Amino acid sequence: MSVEFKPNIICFACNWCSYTGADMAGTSRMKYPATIRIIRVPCSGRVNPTFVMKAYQKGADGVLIAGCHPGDCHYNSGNYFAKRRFLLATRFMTFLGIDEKRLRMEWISAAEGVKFARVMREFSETISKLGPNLRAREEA
Amino acid sequence: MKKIGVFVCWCGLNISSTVDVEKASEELKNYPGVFYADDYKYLCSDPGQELIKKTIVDNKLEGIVVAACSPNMHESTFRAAAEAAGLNPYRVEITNIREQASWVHSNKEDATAKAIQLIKSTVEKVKKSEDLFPQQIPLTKKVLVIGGGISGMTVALEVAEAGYPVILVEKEPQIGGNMAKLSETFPTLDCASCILTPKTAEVGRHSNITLMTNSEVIESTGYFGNFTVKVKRKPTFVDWKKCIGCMLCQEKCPKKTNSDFEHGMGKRKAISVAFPQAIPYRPIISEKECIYFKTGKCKICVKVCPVDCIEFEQEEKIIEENIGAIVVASGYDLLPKEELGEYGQGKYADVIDGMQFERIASASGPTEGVIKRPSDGKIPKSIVFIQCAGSRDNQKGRPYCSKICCMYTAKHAMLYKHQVHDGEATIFYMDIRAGGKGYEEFVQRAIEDDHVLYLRGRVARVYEEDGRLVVLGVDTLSGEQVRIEADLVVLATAVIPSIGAKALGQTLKVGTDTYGFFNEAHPKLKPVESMTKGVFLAGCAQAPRDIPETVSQATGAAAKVITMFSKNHLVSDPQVAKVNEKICVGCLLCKPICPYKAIEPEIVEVRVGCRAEKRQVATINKGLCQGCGACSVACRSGAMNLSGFSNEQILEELKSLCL
Amino acid sequence: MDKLLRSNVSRLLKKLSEHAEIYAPTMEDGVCVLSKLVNNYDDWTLDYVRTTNSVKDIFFPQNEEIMRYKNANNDLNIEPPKPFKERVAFGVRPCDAAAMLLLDNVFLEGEFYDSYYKERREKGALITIACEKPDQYCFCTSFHSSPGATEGSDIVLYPADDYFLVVAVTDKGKKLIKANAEIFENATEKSGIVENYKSMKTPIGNNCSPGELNEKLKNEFDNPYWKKIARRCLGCGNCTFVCPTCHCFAVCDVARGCDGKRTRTWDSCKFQDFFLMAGDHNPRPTQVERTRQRFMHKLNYFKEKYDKYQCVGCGRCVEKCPVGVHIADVITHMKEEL
Amino acid sequence: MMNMTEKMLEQIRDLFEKKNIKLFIGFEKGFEKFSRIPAFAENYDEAKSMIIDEFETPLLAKYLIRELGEVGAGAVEKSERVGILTRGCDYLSIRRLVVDNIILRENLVIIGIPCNGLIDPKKANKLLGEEAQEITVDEKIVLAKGEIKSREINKEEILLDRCKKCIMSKVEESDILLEENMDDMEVSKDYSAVEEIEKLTTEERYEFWRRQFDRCIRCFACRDACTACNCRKCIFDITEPEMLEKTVATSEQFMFHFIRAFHVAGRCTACGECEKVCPVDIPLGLLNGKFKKDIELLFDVDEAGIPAEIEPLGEFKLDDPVEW
Repeated sequence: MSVEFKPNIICFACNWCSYTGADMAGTSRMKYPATIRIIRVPCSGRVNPTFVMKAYQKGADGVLIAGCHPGDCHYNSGNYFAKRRFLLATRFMTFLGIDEKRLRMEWISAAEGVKFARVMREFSETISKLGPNLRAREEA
Repeated sequence: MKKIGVFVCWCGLNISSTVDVEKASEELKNYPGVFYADDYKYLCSDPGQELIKKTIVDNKLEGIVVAACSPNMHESTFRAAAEAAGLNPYRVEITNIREQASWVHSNKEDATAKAIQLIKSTVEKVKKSEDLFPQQIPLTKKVLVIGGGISGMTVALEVAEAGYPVILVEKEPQIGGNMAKLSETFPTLDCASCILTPKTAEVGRHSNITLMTNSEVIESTGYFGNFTVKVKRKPTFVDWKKCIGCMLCQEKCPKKTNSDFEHGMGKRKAISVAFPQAIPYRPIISEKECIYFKTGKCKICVKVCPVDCIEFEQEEKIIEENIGAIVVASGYDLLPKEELGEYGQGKYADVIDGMQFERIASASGPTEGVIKRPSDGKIPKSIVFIQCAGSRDNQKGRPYCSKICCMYTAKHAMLYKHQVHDGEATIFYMDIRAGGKGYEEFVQRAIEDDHVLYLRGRVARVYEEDGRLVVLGVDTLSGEQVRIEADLVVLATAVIPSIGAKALGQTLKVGTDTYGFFNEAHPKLKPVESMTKGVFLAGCAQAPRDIPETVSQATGAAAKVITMFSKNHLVSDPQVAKVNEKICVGCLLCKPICPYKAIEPEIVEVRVGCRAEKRQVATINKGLCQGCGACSVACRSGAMNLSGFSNEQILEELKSLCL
Repeated sequence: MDKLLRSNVSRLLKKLSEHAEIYAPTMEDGVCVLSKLVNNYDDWTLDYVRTTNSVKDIFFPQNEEIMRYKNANNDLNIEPPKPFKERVAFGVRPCDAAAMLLLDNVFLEGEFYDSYYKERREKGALITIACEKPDQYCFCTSFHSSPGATEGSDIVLYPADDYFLVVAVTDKGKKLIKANAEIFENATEKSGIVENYKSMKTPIGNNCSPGELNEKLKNEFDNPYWKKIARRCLGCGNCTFVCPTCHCFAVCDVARGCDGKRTRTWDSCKFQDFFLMAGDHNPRPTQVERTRQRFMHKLNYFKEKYDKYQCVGCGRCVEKCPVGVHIADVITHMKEEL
Repeated sequence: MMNMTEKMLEQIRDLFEKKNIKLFIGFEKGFEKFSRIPAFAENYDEAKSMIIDEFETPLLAKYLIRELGEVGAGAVEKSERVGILTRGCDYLSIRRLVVDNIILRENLVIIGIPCNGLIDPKKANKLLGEEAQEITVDEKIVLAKGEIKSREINKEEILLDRCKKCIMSKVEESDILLEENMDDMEVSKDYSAVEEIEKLTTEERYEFWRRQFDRCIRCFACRDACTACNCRKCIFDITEPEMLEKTVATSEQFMFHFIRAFHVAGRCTACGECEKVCPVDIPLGLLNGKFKKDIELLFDVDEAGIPAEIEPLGEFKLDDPVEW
């Protein structure tokens, strides 16, 4: 892939754990590529798989959903439902032909700023290697 | 098109160092929908807020985007400012360009480009925002305190004194917690039970406090101001109302067993009370130990009991309470020494931990305060104390400092030297942390007056050699290896959350960190609140701390509860779910998703064309709904939406981020 | 009269593709679709009765960009669409070609014409192949057309054992043959091949011909028959989108940040919101009005305006409607009843 | 089979006389020879044209939404009842509507009839090469006579797609049962078609679906034939927020088929109507089959086609699989 390809990665971060984890990564001045754009959602259970397909359609190269560890969800069961939905949605998107490495789900708690930065670096690296996502993407 | 104002904050150098703030506000000036764009040094300062208020009023703005630090920090500040200027607070959105842009990226050009894109996407989100108005919810003015240690009792007393009913739940049969087990307390060396028993007595007789010992919280539903909690009272097999506390049963009971209260240092009877000053001073039968439960014979306690209050067939009871606030004061436990391989993994009787030493040194303890070796009961000639046993140790997954061991180990050494003047007390330490009031002077006194030998270095191994314990360590100051033979070794093991704290957290839906201590809402600014509204934290449940700090934190938590109860009703967050009744078909796919059971079917009259039609639709109990939004994904036609994070808002944000 | 060997067809298509896009019937997963041949010019097939999508797809595509706009800091500039390329549709059936004439009435006649459609029509050529074997759904003869009809086509090929008899209908067709004269040969035998195609009967034959139905339908507005068939109609857009003569469309703007484009896409009178007006008023709220509207338009209103029924008897709606609500059923029923 | 029709007509006359039902929904002969189309009778003599035979019929449950759901507020209160002819697959669709609170079960009179597989005339015509004029069925062999040719065909070959993987051949619960099923359709679960696509590489899969979806003309027949799609106002008809744009571009087609498959995931009763009504024959059964296969595999549901009180995506287990 040409060096200057900058992936466009959308991250849905749950407000109570992962978004605060992202803030924690910020306060401890950890670095990760500027290719990640974070959308704050109240809970990982709020993320509709249709949003992920919409992201691919509108030009995202990778989508990452960060939620609380199972059992820690502020709303008790949001991440369990998210897990079920994306267990099915990931397999279905792969079935449709979208590369499964382009969607990733991670449990990141409010205290895991280190993990947040590491996951962001890893994911941005994987997507840069994969190149732009042209599948199910809108024509200009 | 809405008139939106964009304010980009410099945050001193925090943002402006890696995000070109001027370029951002310049570029936003002519973005469609943006009427006013500006940047300012410190938006969260008063002049900054005034600037926002003035701009809203002068230009009659309909939406505000503040590009600054994390919403968790100042969202409420800027929303309050907008409200003061007459704009609905939920028309204000924050773009996080500090923690999630300037601080995490080094390349200025990339960071600025990303910041501008983030601000544009927030502008799109604000375009789709609506006016939201908080709800008023009724409130039950009764607090549930979990944990009867010093922190739980302090909270209970403070809130009870303020006139509100308190329910104090303690899993042990008596209150007092770990403090009741201590001999003396640092730095004043005054006896623990002397300063504790007045408190436990007061709690015992306070009219506003309902004591539920030997009980656990098993279920908690509802939300802040309206919790419904189920407490399981384990059977004590003694009818405490009839019992007069003569303790004849404890005297006559033939069966002896290990006492948990004594941490294995002493015995107790099958029917017994943990310690003499226990509140409530009532005995409890240990089902595992009692002969009658095992063989069906004995029943001596029934014979001797003057008021016949032994009830072998007593069942556990589930009590349901309506609660307004919950305070978690579940306290701490010590890391079991079995986990410390290098110190003999609990094989050697004379290698004990701090709490066991407290019991030996305590006047009401098994040895009536005389420090003896647990193995043969002799007075030890030399004791070695090992600090940071399991704490500050990355391999064992506990890098944190347990904070209280330096002080109580110095106290132990001092108590030993007061009893055995010619005894040798050696303390292996890494760094002495004596930061409290009078703490440093206390340690100096131990060194100078009581000649306690402080050796700076870690102990490599402890093993037994012909009846005596050998401690191999190093003295980093002199650089030599050290080999000391000792009669007794005391490990200052790590402070860990009390057993069952993680499970309690999941019952109350309060997060715990990687070590199992409860997560506070904000480490510096909200130490006594948990992430769940209405659930507060006090004492070691949140992190290791000493008694003065615990009491001050407990008083803080009590103050929070009292302020919450001072109002007649609560104001709820309006960012909750909302049903579009024109579209909802009443299929109720959303209902099983809601963790708060806030969704119920209802028959409504809806006008369709020229006739009214009866339809079943889903309705939301705005008080119960906490706004997680999981139901809106289950809704196929999009009838169920979440105000504040609606489908439209998220889609617009997503689209503008992908351009 | 010219002749075109079957073996030369790919050569002809290749030659025509130099300056025109070639559309031909191709088999895709068992479905015959009129699709653009890109480089493989013998990908076309002949064993089909009719292609699923009609030739309307080429001149009035389902999805068309009308214009693009860019809105850089408050000054708006509009870009017209890129000019259309020449197009040649090979393997069209006579009924589809006739349908194009009906669309011409709608889009080209009268004071205003549709510029996009007009340009595509002028730059398009229809090479029709007469039907060798009409199936049980065809009823082109009911609309005074036939498996060998020439209306609407530029060139008609009449299949005979290993060659096609070529009839140039329009001067565009003649020009096309002249330009590629080397591929065609002149045909000697005139043994009435063309005539027997023109006189060939379809299984349904003429009993679907509407005759003077449009007069009778005038006062059939609230005939209970409409309610009966509308009750089983699922309300999908299947019949309207496969029909070669349906021409309703919706124009909508697709915004992308500050720029965007205006597109025109097919719409169907069977959809719930086709007639939805501002203020939530819907003159045709239930399926009864919509079904009645669909057939009254084809058999009554169109006839009054253009003196032609808006149906060519291609049989697609008969084949594709899952619940049997189609024009053949309506005509046969109405003829009996009235 | 003939006596079945008489038995049915008897029941219908009796139901109408006793004023038990205001409407009866069954089948009658269609325009072509062997097509069976839905028929609605509001009194006995309108029902005389109704027949029962072994030829392919559309599912009737979808009409209950209009007849009982919206208009008659049948979802909410007891109203005049509607009679419906029901085979096993119809029953699954009816149960889908009842579980989704679109109609009340007590507003229905279910007349159960036995079924051991329906014949698809289109497949017979294809095998014959021309339109069959006469099709006679006895046990496992079908004789199809056209004008020129006639052939004996094994019934398995021209069974309707859904009958090949029939989930429920006997009507589980009905008000009136015309006849008990002779033998059960022993059919094993077969996801071979889905597995075939799964074996392809990601590029091949995308190419396959892009080719299928490029043929889609967005006529919504699949949505309008599906009983699991029973919303009052479909999300595709809602313009604010616009989940699906009107333009028919490849990315919009992927969006449309993704959203529809996701909306019926775990709720689809594998009736195959969507695949049957598609004018361009897109193998939609594969999409719903993939979700059904995964649900049964991941959440150990033994038959995802039978509507459960709570749909699989409406609940969770603590030990749901974790790996991706």
